[in-house]
Amino acid sequence: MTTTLQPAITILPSKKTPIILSVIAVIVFLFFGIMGNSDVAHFKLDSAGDAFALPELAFPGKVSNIIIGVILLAVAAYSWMLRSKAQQLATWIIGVASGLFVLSFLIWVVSGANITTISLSSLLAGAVVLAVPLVFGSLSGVLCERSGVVNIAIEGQLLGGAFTAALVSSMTKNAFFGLIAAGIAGALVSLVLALFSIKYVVNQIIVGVVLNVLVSGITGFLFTTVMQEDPELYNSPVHLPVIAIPGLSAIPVIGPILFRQSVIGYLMYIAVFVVWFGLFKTKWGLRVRAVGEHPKAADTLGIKVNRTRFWNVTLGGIVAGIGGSFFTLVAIDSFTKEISGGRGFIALAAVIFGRWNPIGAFLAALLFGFADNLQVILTIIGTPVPSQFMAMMPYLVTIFAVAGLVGRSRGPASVGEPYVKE
Amino acid sequence: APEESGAKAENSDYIGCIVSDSGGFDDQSFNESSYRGLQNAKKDLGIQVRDAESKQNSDFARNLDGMMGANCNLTVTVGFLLADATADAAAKNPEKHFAIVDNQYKEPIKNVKPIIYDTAQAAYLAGYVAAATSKTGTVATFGGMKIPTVTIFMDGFADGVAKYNEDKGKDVKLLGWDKKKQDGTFTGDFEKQDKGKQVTKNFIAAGADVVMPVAGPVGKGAGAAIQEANKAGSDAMLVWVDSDGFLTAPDYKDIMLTSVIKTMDKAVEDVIAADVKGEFSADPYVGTLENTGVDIAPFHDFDSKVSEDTKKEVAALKEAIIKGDLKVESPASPKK
Amino acid sequence: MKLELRGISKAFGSFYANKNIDLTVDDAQIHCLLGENGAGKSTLMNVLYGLYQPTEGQILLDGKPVEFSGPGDAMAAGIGMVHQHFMLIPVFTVAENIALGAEATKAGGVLDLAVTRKKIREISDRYNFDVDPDALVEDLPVGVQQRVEIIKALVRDARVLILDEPTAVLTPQETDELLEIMRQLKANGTSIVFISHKLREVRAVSDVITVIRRGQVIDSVSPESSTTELANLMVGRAVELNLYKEAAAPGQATLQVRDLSVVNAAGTTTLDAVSFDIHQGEILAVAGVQGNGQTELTEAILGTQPVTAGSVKLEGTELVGKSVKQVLRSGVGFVPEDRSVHGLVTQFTIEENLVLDLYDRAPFGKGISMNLGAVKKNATQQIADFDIRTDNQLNPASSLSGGNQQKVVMARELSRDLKLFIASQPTRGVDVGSIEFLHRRIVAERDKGTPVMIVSTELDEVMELADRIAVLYKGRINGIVPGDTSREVLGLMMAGASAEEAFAQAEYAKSDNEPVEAKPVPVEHQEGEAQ
Amino acid sequence: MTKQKSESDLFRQITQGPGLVSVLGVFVALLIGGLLIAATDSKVAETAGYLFARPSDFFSAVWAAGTDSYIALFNGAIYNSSQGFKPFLETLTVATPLICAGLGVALSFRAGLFNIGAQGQIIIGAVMAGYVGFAWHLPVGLHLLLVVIFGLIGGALWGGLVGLLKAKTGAHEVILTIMFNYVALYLIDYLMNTEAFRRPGETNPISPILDASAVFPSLPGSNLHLGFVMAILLTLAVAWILKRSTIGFEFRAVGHNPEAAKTAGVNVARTTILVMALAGALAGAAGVAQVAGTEKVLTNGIAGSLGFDAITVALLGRSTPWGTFFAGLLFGAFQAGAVNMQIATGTPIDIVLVVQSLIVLFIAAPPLVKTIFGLNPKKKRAATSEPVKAGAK
Ligand SMILES: Nc1ncnc2c1ncn2[C@@H]1O[C@H](COP(=O)(O)OP(=O)(O)OP(=O)(O)O)[C@@H](O)[C@H]1O
Ligand SMILES: Nc1ncnc2c1ncn2[C@@H]1O[C@H](COP(=O)(O)OP(=O)(O)OP(=O)(O)O)[C@@H](O)[C@H]1O
Ligand SMILES: [Mg+2]
Ligand SMILES: [Mg+2]
Repeated sequence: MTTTLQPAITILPSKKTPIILSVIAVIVFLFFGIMGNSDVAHFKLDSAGDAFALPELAFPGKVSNIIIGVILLAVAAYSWMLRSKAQQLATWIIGVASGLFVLSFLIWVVSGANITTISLSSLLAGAVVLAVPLVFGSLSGVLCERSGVVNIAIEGQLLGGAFTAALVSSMTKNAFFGLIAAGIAGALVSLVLALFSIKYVVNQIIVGVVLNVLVSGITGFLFTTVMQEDPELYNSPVHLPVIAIPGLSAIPVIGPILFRQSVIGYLMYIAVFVVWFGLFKTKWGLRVRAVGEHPKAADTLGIKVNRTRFWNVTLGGIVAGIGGSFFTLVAIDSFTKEISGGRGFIALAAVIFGRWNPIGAFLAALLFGFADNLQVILTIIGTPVPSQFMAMMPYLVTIFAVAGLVGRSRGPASVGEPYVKE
Repeated sequence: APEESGAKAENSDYIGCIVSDSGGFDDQSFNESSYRGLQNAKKDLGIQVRDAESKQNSDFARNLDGMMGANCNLTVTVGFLLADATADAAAKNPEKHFAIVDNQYKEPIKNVKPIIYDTAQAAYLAGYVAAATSKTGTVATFGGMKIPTVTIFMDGFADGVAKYNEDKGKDVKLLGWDKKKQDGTFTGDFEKQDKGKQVTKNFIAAGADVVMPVAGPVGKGAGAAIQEANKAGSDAMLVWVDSDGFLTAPDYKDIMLTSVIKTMDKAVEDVIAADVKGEFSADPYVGTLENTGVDIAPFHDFDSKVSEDTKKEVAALKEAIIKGDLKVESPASPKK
Repeated sequence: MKLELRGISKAFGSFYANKNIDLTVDDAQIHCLLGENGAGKSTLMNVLYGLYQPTEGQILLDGKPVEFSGPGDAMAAGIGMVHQHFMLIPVFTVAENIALGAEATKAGGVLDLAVTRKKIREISDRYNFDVDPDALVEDLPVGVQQRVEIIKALVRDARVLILDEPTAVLTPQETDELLEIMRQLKANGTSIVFISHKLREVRAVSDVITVIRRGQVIDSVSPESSTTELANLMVGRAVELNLYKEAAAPGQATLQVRDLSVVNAAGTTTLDAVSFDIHQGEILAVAGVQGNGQTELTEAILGTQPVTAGSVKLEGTELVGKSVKQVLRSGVGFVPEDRSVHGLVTQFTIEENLVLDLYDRAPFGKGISMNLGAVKKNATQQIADFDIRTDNQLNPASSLSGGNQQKVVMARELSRDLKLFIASQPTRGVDVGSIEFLHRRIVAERDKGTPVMIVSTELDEVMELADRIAVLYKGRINGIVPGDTSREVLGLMMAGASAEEAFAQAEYAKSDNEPVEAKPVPVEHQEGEAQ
Repeated sequence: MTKQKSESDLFRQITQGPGLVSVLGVFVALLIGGLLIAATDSKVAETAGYLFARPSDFFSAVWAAGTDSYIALFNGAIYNSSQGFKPFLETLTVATPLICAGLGVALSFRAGLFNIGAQGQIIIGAVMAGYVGFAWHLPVGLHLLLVVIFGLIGGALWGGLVGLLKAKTGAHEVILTIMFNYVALYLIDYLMNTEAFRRPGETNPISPILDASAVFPSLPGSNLHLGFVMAILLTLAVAWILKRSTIGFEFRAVGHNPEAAKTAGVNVARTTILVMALAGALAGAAGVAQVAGTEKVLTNGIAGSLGFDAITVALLGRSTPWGTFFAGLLFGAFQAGAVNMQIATGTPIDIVLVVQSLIVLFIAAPPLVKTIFGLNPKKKRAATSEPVKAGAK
């Protein structure tokens, strides 16, 4: 006769989601709602050049947030209930809750600011513009990493693209040559990455980190010794114009985002779709992903692992190079040192945050652009928060999103590992 | 090489040197203008020059050491970050001369000449003009980083706008800077030009039609944004800083209302010229409206767009400031 | 297709893994390669499949010499290979895995998986495979994964099929099914090269057996040779195939598992209120088809798997809720199922791997400082004791052959005083010589009075080692039966029958439909239940 | 016969060994940098104009452009006739924070964590150390000790926080460290604008000078300070941790195979936090070396680009402690020498970045260097008969 043993406690699924939802709900209800500002927050929807005017959205600060707070409290309660039944909340509900939280936050700050109006349409359009180089950079990352090569060199590819685009566009007086040259420059950076990491099996991270320094050094050096000597000749790039698609571009909110872009802006949307479609719907993509997941298996099926990697890395370089040309062919009028300003690293984060999926990376880059532009707009309308803390916002939002909502993300299994036969 | 003229050849053993801060000599701001001053001195006075860019703070002392090794007669250092290093070098090399741009020591040092500017005075005039020419009743300014040499522009600009509102009973709004709170909109660095462009677009979307970027090269982003907006039907203008943008940033001629000028190049050249003649003094050089060390640039192409009344009022304000009847103050103004 | 290898040698640096090997596989023949761990079987097959270039020698297909610059060429020539370590991409679906490299496409390179699905269905129907083309490979049991591998070869019209240790990870049922498939393939004219360490199945299915030792062909023999003969040929010495062990002298039941349940992240109950005891000095073998909760059971005891409910008491102390380190410190020795993933840090030296879970205990660690001398001495000792074949204990563990890697894990876990020894698949992929040795060590540990739990999908192993056998089925214990229970009964229980049913049915089958008197059935009920 | 063989073996050893290849790698990198300098040199351009008339002018101009720069570099980094070996002391000074931060990065690499957060960790370390240094006034000895301790704690907190988030939520450390760098950057920007940190009477964001009791004593007549000894001690400590300590064993095990480590009883979450905290502390030490060694004041730019250089240093040192130490010295030499090169020859300082990165690339790829110099052993091709290609049946 053995002693009767007490069963240990029953363990339920993680409390993370319900806790986060509850915290959010309480913040919205109490802080944004009850203690919030009773002024009305105005959101302008239209911008200059729209075909027709949309009404301004007006939210009375306190009341709106109390209502949103109640809804969020209900969602939180629902998620606790589900958890007690060992079930999980549907993803779309989490999405809606996050959206409501952002809305509530906007209502709260705007209703409490010096100026209680912001233009939603320029908030979104600006977010896209700030995201353009990030999107190209992250697509480059996706292309390389899906084939199994870590791409830390995105920053260098962007910078190289920006420099070359400025130089070639200035010298040829033709923006498209600049665009092409930027792609080639990005590809050159990639070729070094490919040569060293694939042929000479140097640690991919080493090569990437070093390439960033190398490109920064070369462009800085040439900027001083060549461009600065005669900026008129070498650093006055011809620009890619913004092409507004007649009719469509006049649709409020959507028009400026989708149909009032430079060639590079349109290319961005195309590139995101093409890379996504290519990776997940075509023979090429299947092979690329196979090589990134399990190169040996791909090899046993007659797929040339290193050749695939080589071309993918090169392609990634072209994409990032084109993204870099955005700085000098669209955004501003000339090249300066370090013009990419660390955006390659944000793009890298977007790759991971977007789970190595082109669309995910695109959305992650947009989120970042959104937070960045919002931060600027909020300092413009005047908030009590010191500007340095506002400037932290995009980074804090990313940390929160990654740690709080996304969690563990699994990359291609063989990323970073060189493939050597025998 | 061309034959050097006799007068210039006399100075050919004089070495003038310059050390930048981490912005480098291409920062389209104070490093660049100071550097230009040195280059002008080379051309005009026939002296030899040496220059050293700093990449990071720890380079300052080393660069200054290097300059001492290169036997510089006078070394110009740019920016408050070099203050301690310059003081150090000056103490160790009492026979050598130094000039430091945009920094004032609490205790004067006998072989260091501070070159500083009461920039707020000029920015005040620009703010007044901006308010007077704005059609939308909203003007804006933003900075690169929140440091006094930047915020002094923004303070003066803010006061100028306020003055206009006060005198005219108007309510022209200023975006991007709250003088009382000493806080506002910054791009975070002096590099990301596209960020500057986006900031400016946001200003325009919020109704501003005059924008003054105080952010070195990032200012170009503002120019690009305004040009783009104007193409789409806006009618916005740019106020440049540091030098006359009509001349130094000709890409933006067509939108350049005016500029807030700090004549660092001239000051640097003057200090060197004095030293070459053996007339070095460590008394601070303070650029003011009075000595035209700071000023607002001519309106150039916008001359017709600024009303005669406004021009007169600005002239009067300038007069008053020079006379001392009108005080323009900023927490960042040079201490008397 | 007829395949001939002539004078094949393959050198890695100065080491010859294959030396002057001649081998002929006739049309529609099942040709078995037999050899110790590290004998060079996989290397030879990799040469044949174009993965390695031979240093010397020639390959002939139907009499014509061929040269493969890569597996692509080999496949084009009609050679297919199912690798010892599956070459499947876990995050792809079955269809994607099979399409890969031979994709059907629509215009513009767009994948057309419908074509592949159709082919999969055709082959599945022909050979009675039950494979869902749209399942993710990582979600499939190994047995099914293997079928995917075979389909992969068949889709590409392989006429010579290489199977490198295909049965190492299969259950008895799955093995039987595979052997049947092999016979069918042979009947359809496919030649098969078959590598296995399991002499029983080798003898059952082969037409010819070629024995390889240290990279050289020793002999070709007929499948009629006895297992002892084969084993001796392989190892080059006399091998004792039957394990002689004393009858168990069980002491106190120091391990008590009660109502242990595990629900995984997806919400499925993978272990369902399992209860049993293990006594000191006895071996309890947990049998069952892979994927019926064995992994969860061992990991739940160790603490790497969160327990949903239940209790595990070792000598009266509760283990549930303790950290892995505490569990190991309380005297549990643990040999995980997959040595290269859980058992070893393959980049570490052999020395370091021999103290992988002992590094912070005397004599190896004191405070946060380690005694490298003791680590070194320990390694020298264990390498000698367990006959681990290496020329330097500072080599990385990855340089060891699979069998030797297993010995490292076993040596480490058996080298300390244990109050419980748990070993999963203790001899997976290990050659007969080494199996013999490892089994003896396990029995020796039992004889020291340690309760031992062996988890194995290998019925031979279970029957050889067990004093009692618990059969896991769908996360529940179907019954605990004596160690000498017959293969048939165990097979039935592994397929889901309760112990009573299984005995009854086996008896019924044996007595050839004659009614039998009710015999007392030697079945234990789960401990703690109805007592 | 045998003698001949051993001789050729010796030759092989020398040409194939890492020493020569590294030296040749540095040589190639310098050569490329030299060509770049020459290509943009005005004298060279001038002589290129009449290249065919007087090629010797051109080539001597190329030679002069390259060698002058490098001689100046050497003079600034190691030795020159007027100052003797004082420049070498300067090199050691510059190397000090590079070594410390490099060790932090290397340590986390060894545990499988790609930590690019040294920059932020240095900043926070420097902020805490600096604050203790200028705001508190304590006795000699104790003061410096506290400066160092608080610097380490600052870095450890910033790094440990990343470790904690990764361990608890599974967020990827690359994202976290990138974001934490920016947050630290804006945090110091904010702090430097507060009264507590600003020098009294000063409107610029610059802190008071640290108390004399709070800074590392330096070697008279040079900038080399006691921080270098700290760097050596930290190198020894990291070497000990990795090779001879139980936590180092855990770090490495988790780095190579977290699954096996978990099965062996290692608490992976705790290890992640510990590694990141230690890595942060090491980066914090770099912050201390900056604020209490070379700079003696706290400013926004206190970390310069150290955090990113540290990654390259760690990688060049193959994430081993002594490798990192010597890589730090090499980079220190370049950075110290670059200043002199710029002043003496007007060569832009960016060229140093180019040469540094080329060196890392070439040292990391010995086969490439061997190919360039034709040192590759000839591949032995076994005599086989000529079989037909499989496809050509
Ligand atoms: N790439 C390689 N480099 C160096 N040695 C190798 C390599 N591959 C195999 N070997 C060595 O060649 C020998 C034969 O290995 P092989 O894998 O062919 O053995 P095996 O007969 O398949 O063994 P097992 O039964 O364990 O699967 C071993 O000693 C192994 O260490
Ligand atoms: N680069 C290498 N150097 C030395 N030995 C190697 C190398 N690569 C592989 N090996 C050895 O080659 C052999 C063949 O590898 P394989 O993956 O076939 O292992 P195995 O022993 O057959 O596998 P298992 O563990 O399943 O028995 C192994 O013994 C492995 O240790
Ligand atoms: Mg094998
Ligand atoms: Mg094996």
